[in-house]
Amino acid sequence: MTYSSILDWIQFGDVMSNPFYPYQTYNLPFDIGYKLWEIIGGLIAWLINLIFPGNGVSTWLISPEVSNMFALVLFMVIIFAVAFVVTLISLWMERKVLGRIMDRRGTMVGLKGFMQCIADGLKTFMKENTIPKKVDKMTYMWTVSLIIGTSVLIACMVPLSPRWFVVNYGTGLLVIMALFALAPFFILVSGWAQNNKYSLIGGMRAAELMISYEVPMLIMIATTCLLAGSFNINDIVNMQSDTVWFFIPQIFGFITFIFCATAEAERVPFDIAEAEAELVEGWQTEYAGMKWGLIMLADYMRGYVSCAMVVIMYLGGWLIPFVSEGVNGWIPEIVFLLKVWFVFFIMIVLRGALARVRTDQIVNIGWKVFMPLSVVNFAVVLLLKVGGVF
Amino acid sequence: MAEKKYLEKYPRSPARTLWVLKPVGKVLRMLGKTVIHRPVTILYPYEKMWMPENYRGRPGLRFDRCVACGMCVKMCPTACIKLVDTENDSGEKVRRPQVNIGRCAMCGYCAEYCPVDAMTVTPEFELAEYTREDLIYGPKRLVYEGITEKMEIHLEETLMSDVENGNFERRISPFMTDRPVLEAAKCISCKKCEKVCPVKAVTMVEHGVNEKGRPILYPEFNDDTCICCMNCVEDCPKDALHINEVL
Amino acid sequence: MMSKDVADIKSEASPIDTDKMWVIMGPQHPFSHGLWTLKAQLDGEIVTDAEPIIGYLHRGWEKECENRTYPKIIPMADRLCYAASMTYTHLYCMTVEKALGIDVPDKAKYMRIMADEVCRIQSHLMWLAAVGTDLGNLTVFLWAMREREFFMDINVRLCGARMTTNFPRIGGVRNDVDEEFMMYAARCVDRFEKAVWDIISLIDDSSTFVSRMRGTGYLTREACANLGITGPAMRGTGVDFDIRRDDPYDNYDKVDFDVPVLKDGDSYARYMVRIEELFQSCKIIKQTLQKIKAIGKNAPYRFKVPSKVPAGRAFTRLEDPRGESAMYLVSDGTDKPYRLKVRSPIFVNVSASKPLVQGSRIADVPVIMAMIDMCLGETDR
Amino acid sequence: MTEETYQKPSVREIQELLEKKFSGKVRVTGTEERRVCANVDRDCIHDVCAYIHGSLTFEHATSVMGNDMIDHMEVIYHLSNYFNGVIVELTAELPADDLRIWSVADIWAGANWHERETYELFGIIFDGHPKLKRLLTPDTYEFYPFRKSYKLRGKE
Repeated sequence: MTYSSILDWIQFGDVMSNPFYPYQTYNLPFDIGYKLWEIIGGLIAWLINLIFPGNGVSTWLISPEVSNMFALVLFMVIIFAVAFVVTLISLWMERKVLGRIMDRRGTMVGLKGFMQCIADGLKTFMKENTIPKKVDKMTYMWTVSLIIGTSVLIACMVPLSPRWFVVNYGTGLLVIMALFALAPFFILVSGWAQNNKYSLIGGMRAAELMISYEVPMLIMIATTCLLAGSFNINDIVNMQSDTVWFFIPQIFGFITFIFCATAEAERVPFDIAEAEAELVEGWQTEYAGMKWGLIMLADYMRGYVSCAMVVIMYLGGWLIPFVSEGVNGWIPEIVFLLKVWFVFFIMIVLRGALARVRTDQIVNIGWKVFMPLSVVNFAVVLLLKVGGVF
Repeated sequence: MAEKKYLEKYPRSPARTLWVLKPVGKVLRMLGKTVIHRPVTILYPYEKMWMPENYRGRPGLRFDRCVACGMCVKMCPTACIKLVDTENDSGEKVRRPQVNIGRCAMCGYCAEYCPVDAMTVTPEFELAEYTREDLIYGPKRLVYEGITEKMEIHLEETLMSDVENGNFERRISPFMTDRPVLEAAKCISCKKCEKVCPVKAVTMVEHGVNEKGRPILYPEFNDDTCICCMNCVEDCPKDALHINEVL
Repeated sequence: MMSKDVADIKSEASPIDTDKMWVIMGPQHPFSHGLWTLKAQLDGEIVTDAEPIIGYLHRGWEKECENRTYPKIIPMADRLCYAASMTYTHLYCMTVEKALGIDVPDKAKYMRIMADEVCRIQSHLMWLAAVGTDLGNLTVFLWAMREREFFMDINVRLCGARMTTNFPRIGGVRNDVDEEFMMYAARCVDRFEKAVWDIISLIDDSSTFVSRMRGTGYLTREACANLGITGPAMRGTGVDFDIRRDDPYDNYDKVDFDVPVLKDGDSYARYMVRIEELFQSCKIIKQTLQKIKAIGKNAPYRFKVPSKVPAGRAFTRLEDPRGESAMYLVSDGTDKPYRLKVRSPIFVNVSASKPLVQGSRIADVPVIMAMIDMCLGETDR
Repeated sequence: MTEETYQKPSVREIQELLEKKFSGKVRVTGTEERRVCANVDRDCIHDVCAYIHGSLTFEHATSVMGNDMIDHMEVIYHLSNYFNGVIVELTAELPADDLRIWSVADIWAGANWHERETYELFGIIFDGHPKLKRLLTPDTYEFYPFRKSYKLRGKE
């Protein structure tokens, strides 16, 4: 093959024909990453070839193996960037909507206040990285890394559409749930490591919170999976496309799951782990500056994932109602995100309207209200399934 | 019997587990209201709240009206006012009040107790400065353009004796009625009262000579020009003067 | 009902042998509205012992007064409590008037109690806002602050300052009111009586708010009276006493109002008493506005008083928004007080925080202490 | 012997009962509408307070305050009745060289902090007080700031 012009270097090939393509089906972000690399790598290869004609590096750069490797890197960046921007928009929406609810204006800096999120992020990053003297330094650092890490991981792992996913697991919902449930353990350890009584109580409360909502939540996930016949997210959504959206057969489950998701994201009615009235910032008390900023970001990422789970399990994922499947193919990602933001809006309104519950009340609610409701929900679905409706 | 507007309506039913719909409805209604109309807050540095004319911001001074009687200095609860030497428009040396805004409590006493209404309140409330020295407002800086009538605070009091006489609509200020009186036995003719009087209401009148042949001078007060600033009373070395309070 | 709950908590806590932990809440803590500390001994989540620590704001107010002439103390009395400045100024002026043995004009009395009630509403709204934040809801905070702003406007139009009003004077009040002000005040009060239902239904119709407040901070009537708790916190436990009604000062015996008393003795009862007091205050303001109008424009509102107070003693008390506040003046015949003692309600109420919070959960401590309505300016003096 | 309990004693009743029960030790100096002022010997202050609390139903101690009269000190009690709004003002005089008096904190728990405050500001020692420590001022203070002998050091 001869490379005479720049266009020869930029091949713009089909991603599926790459022999090292990691997925079975078409993946949009990978395709974007692949094409981006073909432009960037092609340009680099062309430049090197101009200076040292006929070298091996240029051809190596655009070979399918290397293209695939760099495409994977770009793919990660794209996935993270989208999750990050979605989180920032959620944050902005919370500030604006909450402000309007409270009869004030919310943030006002640039782009209707959106730039305030970025300004705040930059501010926390520019602060001094302080570590209190008497904390257990190693535990203090690695727990916060893991809390942020797991949160970012699940935020990136949420598929936005059949073509926008990281890994198409057979057990997708379970994996997300498992990673989700990891963070409270790290919060517990982090609360202990900070050598602060507020953090300690906050960490204990995070564990208490988890035992109260996790069981009903898992029952409801099992119910949905039973209804769909699969743990795979794609299958669940396809099942909703074939029949009805699952919030119709399991209306109890839907309402309960919204509350459980709120608890999962540690948002206001259930944010007992960082109850600022009695425990200053709960388990985050000793974290300052960049660490705190990242924890905040991770919190909102968890909120985003909770909403995404509600959307996947009950609101038909990326489906548009009353529209044939041909139209569905256009913008499933946008549809999915709009639904996510709608669920997040419900959470914001709950935050505006409700007060924080007490620790014994959350256990009471979890085991005496959510648990029976989820079991009733399970029974209804079981009857429907046995009766052959689904 | 008075009705109880709230207690008769609430609480109605004690057990309302997970009853969250009504507050959510309220919140959503407010959301709709503030999306359509504007929220009630104002964007402070760009928009400002309406303030009435008599708003008690920093004190203002009418330079020409002030007679440097020092009443504001005496009445200031935080002792932030003092009289300093300055020059008026025609270049004469005069004394005028200077206010340390950093200590000022905005109580408005200086305006209220000013006998000649030279001190006023002003609606100016943005007083932050970069240094403490900048917070000290000299007499020239204290002058506020556009002093209206409502910014003056008049000390309008009613005499209790007037109420008994049925003359309760008369308003007087203590600066009109209270006048210094002399206990002639204590006076040593030092003329200090004449010196400190800001309105030249004190004249020393000769009442014969003493045994050494020096003239005996007793102060006499011009009741029309006296403003009851009490400078003569306070500076009298023998406490020969006191204020006669009309009640 | 609550006492049973407390007993349950204690019995379930006792068999497990756990280390107790002292948590120091304050002085820089979101729950302490002002600078004070609550040392709480925790057994798990349950408070077993508590000790309040105050004094961070002690300015020697009473000593300072001994070096000032009588009129100069009025602006200082404003600073005792920023949320309801008018009541302390009023109290101080009443005390000096009693020592002087003079009676202020009728119009001034009505104007003072109107200003008092405006301050009461203002202070209660501030408290309502604080309850919202203590329960983790900012909406209540901002809505209550919005309502408070209208009463701030009344203050501004009345005397030219929003918070430290410096309005009552020895012998009357600072300035007269005009027609425009009275119309504005009446409109504000009418508007407020409708608007406050938004906040009430946000709290009272919400199970999260009600269940947080119901059954916490329980006290019996006898314990409450013995601990010296006064004000709405006392009337929520069943003590039927209000100085405005039972020991009337100024013209409170000539206006018609009702004293809400509830026998439940928990935080929710205290909350309800305060909310009802908002409406009663509105009623008093409306009546006083009519009375001021009836008295006429040219009536005297300020008497000229002598600058020296005859030697003697005077004791007066009034119903603060937070409780019973009293002043005791010892005068020695000069123009400066010999001794001026302030009895602040919060000073005593906060000393009762141990019996209040004992046995409840740490999450309830902000709610219980919010019902006391802390104000540190008058506590430390 | 159980004594008769008056829930709503009138000013006149209070005056008579106090002077009858503690004759010579309690001297009623003046009465007004809903106010009774009395001087009490400091030795019997606890008995008088217990009687006022128990038999006359004065459930509430409004304030306990000290007053420095230079040659002697005073402790002034204001006790309040919740049923008819009567206030009893008791004044106990202490000689300047022996500033001790019995605490009433066991009768009214609300008087606890008032007595602590009086102790730290005037140096009056309340015997039998559960915790007589400094409350408002720092523990390191070695003087009693509200005494007249302590001058303010103001500076312009």
